[in-house]
Amino acid sequence: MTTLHAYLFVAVVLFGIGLCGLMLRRSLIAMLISLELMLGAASLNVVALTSLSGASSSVGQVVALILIGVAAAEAAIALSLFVAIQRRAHSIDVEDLSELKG
Amino acid sequence: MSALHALLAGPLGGFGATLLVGVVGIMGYLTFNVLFLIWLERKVAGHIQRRLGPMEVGPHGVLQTVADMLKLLGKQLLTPVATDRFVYLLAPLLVFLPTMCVASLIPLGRAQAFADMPYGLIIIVTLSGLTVLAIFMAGWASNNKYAVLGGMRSVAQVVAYEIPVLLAVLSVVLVAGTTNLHQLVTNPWPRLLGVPVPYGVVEPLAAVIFFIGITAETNRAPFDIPEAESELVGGFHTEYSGMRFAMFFFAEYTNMLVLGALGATLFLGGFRGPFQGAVPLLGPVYLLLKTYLVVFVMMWARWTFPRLRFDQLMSFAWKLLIPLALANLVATAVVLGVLA
Amino acid sequence: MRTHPPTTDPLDTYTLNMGPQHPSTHGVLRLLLTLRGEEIVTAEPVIGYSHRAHEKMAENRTYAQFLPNTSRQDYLSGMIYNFAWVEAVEKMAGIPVPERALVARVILAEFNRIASHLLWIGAFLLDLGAPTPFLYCWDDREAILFLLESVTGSRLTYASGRFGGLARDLDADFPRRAREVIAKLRARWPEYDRLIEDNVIFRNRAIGVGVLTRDQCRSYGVTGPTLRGSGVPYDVRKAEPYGAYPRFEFDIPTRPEGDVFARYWVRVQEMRQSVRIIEQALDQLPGGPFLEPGSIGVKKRLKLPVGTQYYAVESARGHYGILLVSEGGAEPYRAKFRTPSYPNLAVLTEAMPGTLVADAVAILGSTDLVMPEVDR
Amino acid sequence: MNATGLVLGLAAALAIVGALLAVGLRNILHNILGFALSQVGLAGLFLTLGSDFLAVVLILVYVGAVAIAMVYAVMLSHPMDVAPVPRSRLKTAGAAVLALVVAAALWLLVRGAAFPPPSGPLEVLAGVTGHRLVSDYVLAFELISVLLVIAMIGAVMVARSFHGHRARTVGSAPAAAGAPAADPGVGAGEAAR
Repeated sequence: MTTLHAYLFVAVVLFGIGLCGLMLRRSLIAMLISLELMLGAASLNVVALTSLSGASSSVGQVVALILIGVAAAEAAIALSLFVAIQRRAHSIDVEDLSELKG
Repeated sequence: MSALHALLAGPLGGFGATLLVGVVGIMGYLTFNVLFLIWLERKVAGHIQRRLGPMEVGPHGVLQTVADMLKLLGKQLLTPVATDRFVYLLAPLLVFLPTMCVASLIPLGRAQAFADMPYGLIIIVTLSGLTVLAIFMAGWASNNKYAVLGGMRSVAQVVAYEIPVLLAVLSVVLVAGTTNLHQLVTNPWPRLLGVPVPYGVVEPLAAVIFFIGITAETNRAPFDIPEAESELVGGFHTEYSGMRFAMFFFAEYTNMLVLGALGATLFLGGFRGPFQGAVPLLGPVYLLLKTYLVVFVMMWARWTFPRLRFDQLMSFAWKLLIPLALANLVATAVVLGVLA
Repeated sequence: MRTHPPTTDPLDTYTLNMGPQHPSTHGVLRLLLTLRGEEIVTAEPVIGYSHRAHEKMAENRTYAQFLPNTSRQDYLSGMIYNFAWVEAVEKMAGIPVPERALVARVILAEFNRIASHLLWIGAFLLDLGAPTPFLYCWDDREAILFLLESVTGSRLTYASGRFGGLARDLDADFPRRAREVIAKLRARWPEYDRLIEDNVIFRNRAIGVGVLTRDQCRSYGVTGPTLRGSGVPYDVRKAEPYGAYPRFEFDIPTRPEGDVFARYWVRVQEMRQSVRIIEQALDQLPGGPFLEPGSIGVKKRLKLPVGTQYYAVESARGHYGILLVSEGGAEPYRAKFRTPSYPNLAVLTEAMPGTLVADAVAILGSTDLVMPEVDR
Repeated sequence: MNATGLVLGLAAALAIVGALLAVGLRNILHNILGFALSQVGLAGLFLTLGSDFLAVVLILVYVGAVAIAMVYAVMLSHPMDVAPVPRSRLKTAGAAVLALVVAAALWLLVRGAAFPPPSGPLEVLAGVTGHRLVSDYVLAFELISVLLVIAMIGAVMVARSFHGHRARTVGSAPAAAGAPAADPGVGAGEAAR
């Protein structure tokens, strides 16, 4: 296993954990955490690949920075949405929310 | 130091030895300074309030803090029943960590390896924002409403005041052209009317904003609302006793010292001073003097002003400090562009 | 923090027990706050933690024996309470009081009022997070306490009134020492103004916070500086003059805003008026006996005529009234004390909702409560 | 094992353990702390790749801002004293198996792929990256800034949409040193930082 593979393995594990959490958890915030973990795995992948293989590494840096920016924007919107949902439905449990359709 | 270095270099290797010596040295240096700082605070408070402050333990009470530490060491450690035990115990340890890391990055003199980092300034700003997580952990794990309120206030406050601090630091970075703290000090200073002056002179607004920001980040009065004892009893450390409380207390003063040193480095020229080139040992002395100047002003403010209210504090940051800091940054950029 | 209207939705709110052991409830008050975030939805004072049954004690003691109890109702302006009891009994029994004792009582009571207000300023600023004025005020207060101690022998809980005069005369040196204390106070006032009143943080914490309207004050029976801070110029010393007060010139400072700052300002101005009164009294201090010769001292069993009588004075906190019912015995049949802090506390339920926790502390501090006086 | 390998192992362990804590624990605050730990580990991994600037930014954004915004969202939305509903074992097992299958598939995919060796020496100076951001990738950079601004405004609007129009005036203090009493958007503004 090369060093690159080690990074990729960590990324895959992180992605798997995130995916598991996304399916398992019912709290919207916990789901957001899982999503962010998966995004982190993706940026680790990009940085590792560009640093240790092929293209110029600063491209990977740029992509990772953009990923972080997008993830931050997403987190901001999502968290404010959760607060708004909580105010209306008094719960941010997805199972409660599905019962309150319409 | 070099003999010790040689002794340690055998089993640990050069880098490990430097690390060990550096960490031990910085810990010792910080501990000594914090003990002195607490004594100084009491003396400053005393004299501002027309009294003497501690006078009994040692000459002019210099050993009072040591006596208090011993007392706190002997006190029973109470853990309330319904705490989130692991987080509750972790928080007082964690609150130290970022400050210690920041402390090692501040250049004391010309020959300090740690401080010569390419993004030293950014790392410092990043790390100093992490203390708040530990404070929040403490407040939340205590399972006490006052503590939670204090923790929440602390988070909101630090988040709000980090931005103006960052912007003020950025203005200095623009002028200096480097984020390496060591270079920031040793690089030729900007010239005003042909005289080299520290950055604080060319960036006075940034200096003031930075000062207000670090006062808020260290939870010092008049921004001490996270622990406001008249409202929240003790805020986030209400449920901590004995040595655990002392850890928070110590961390506050360490933070104050470190951020004061950062301010001195950024705006007052750090370890540079007359004859420092010839006598390198003067470097740390100059830095300490400048640090204590900053810290003294913080103490002076604490013992003079009442406390702000939470919403006033927030609107002060968001509506006044951040726009001002932004305007200052843009103005700096424009002036530099015109001069270049 | 203030954008949302208060709701009592149980999911949105939680309760916070402030006290009875809290640094700024000034004694053993417990405030049951319902909060939404940091905003107060309802505030409910819970009292009774220092109830000592003073009224019941009065029924079981002779009039003289009850004397020491009076200053323990309000330990901060005990002199005024002590004299109130003495004067109530004198009025009912028709005991004559010599001129010198009347004027001396005014001097001592006004000094006590200043001491009480000084302590209040210090404690109030401590509530707002400024520890330094506290020590400044206590320094000044200490000078007054020394002065009062030299006359009465005690520092806080005075029992120097006697039916028909005073327990001890003001000594020959007293006027000089009193003027010294006044000079010290006068010298400090500009400093307080710069340190507190002109401070931008203090002004922001105090102006517009905890507004009590005139009508709210009236319906709750609020009196004292708290009422005068809401623009009602009611002062027992002017409204129903007692003792030697009619012969002195002084103003009743009022302010229409009814906020925390108004209450602060009124108290500060009141201290200056008190100094004015003391100076006039020192100038006019007559000679003669301090206790009516041959009058009923403490040793004899004093019996009051059958009847009911109400006597009121202006304490440092407001209208303090004593209702005495006598059936002709050596002990009162009933003694009811109308203490000013009780209604001043009750009105907080109106002033607090909609403010923040920090404001609650400021408002609580601004009303100058003394809990033993509320509970009695 | 050399120093880089040691750091790599430590950082990977931190990242994975943190992620497990973030997903596995029942207490939402513990999840957030685990998430912060995981991001610290991830930053360590970036460090071993020579991307120190990226590592710093990661900590600044994720631990310093996103984790704290999450804490705030929890404070504003989770009732603290409600006991968690017991988890169904079947569901847990199902999710774990499914995630394991996906991860295994991905790993097989990655293992099978042939990666070319690095085209040149590792040049990861922040200066180069910064230069690229404002030259070659300026469009992406600007898009990100616009996105962040929109996200911030959106977050403020969403978070205040329920009660914001009923602004209260009772007891609000007059202007403080040029700053009036209350800022309605403050909470959401922080979240969007």
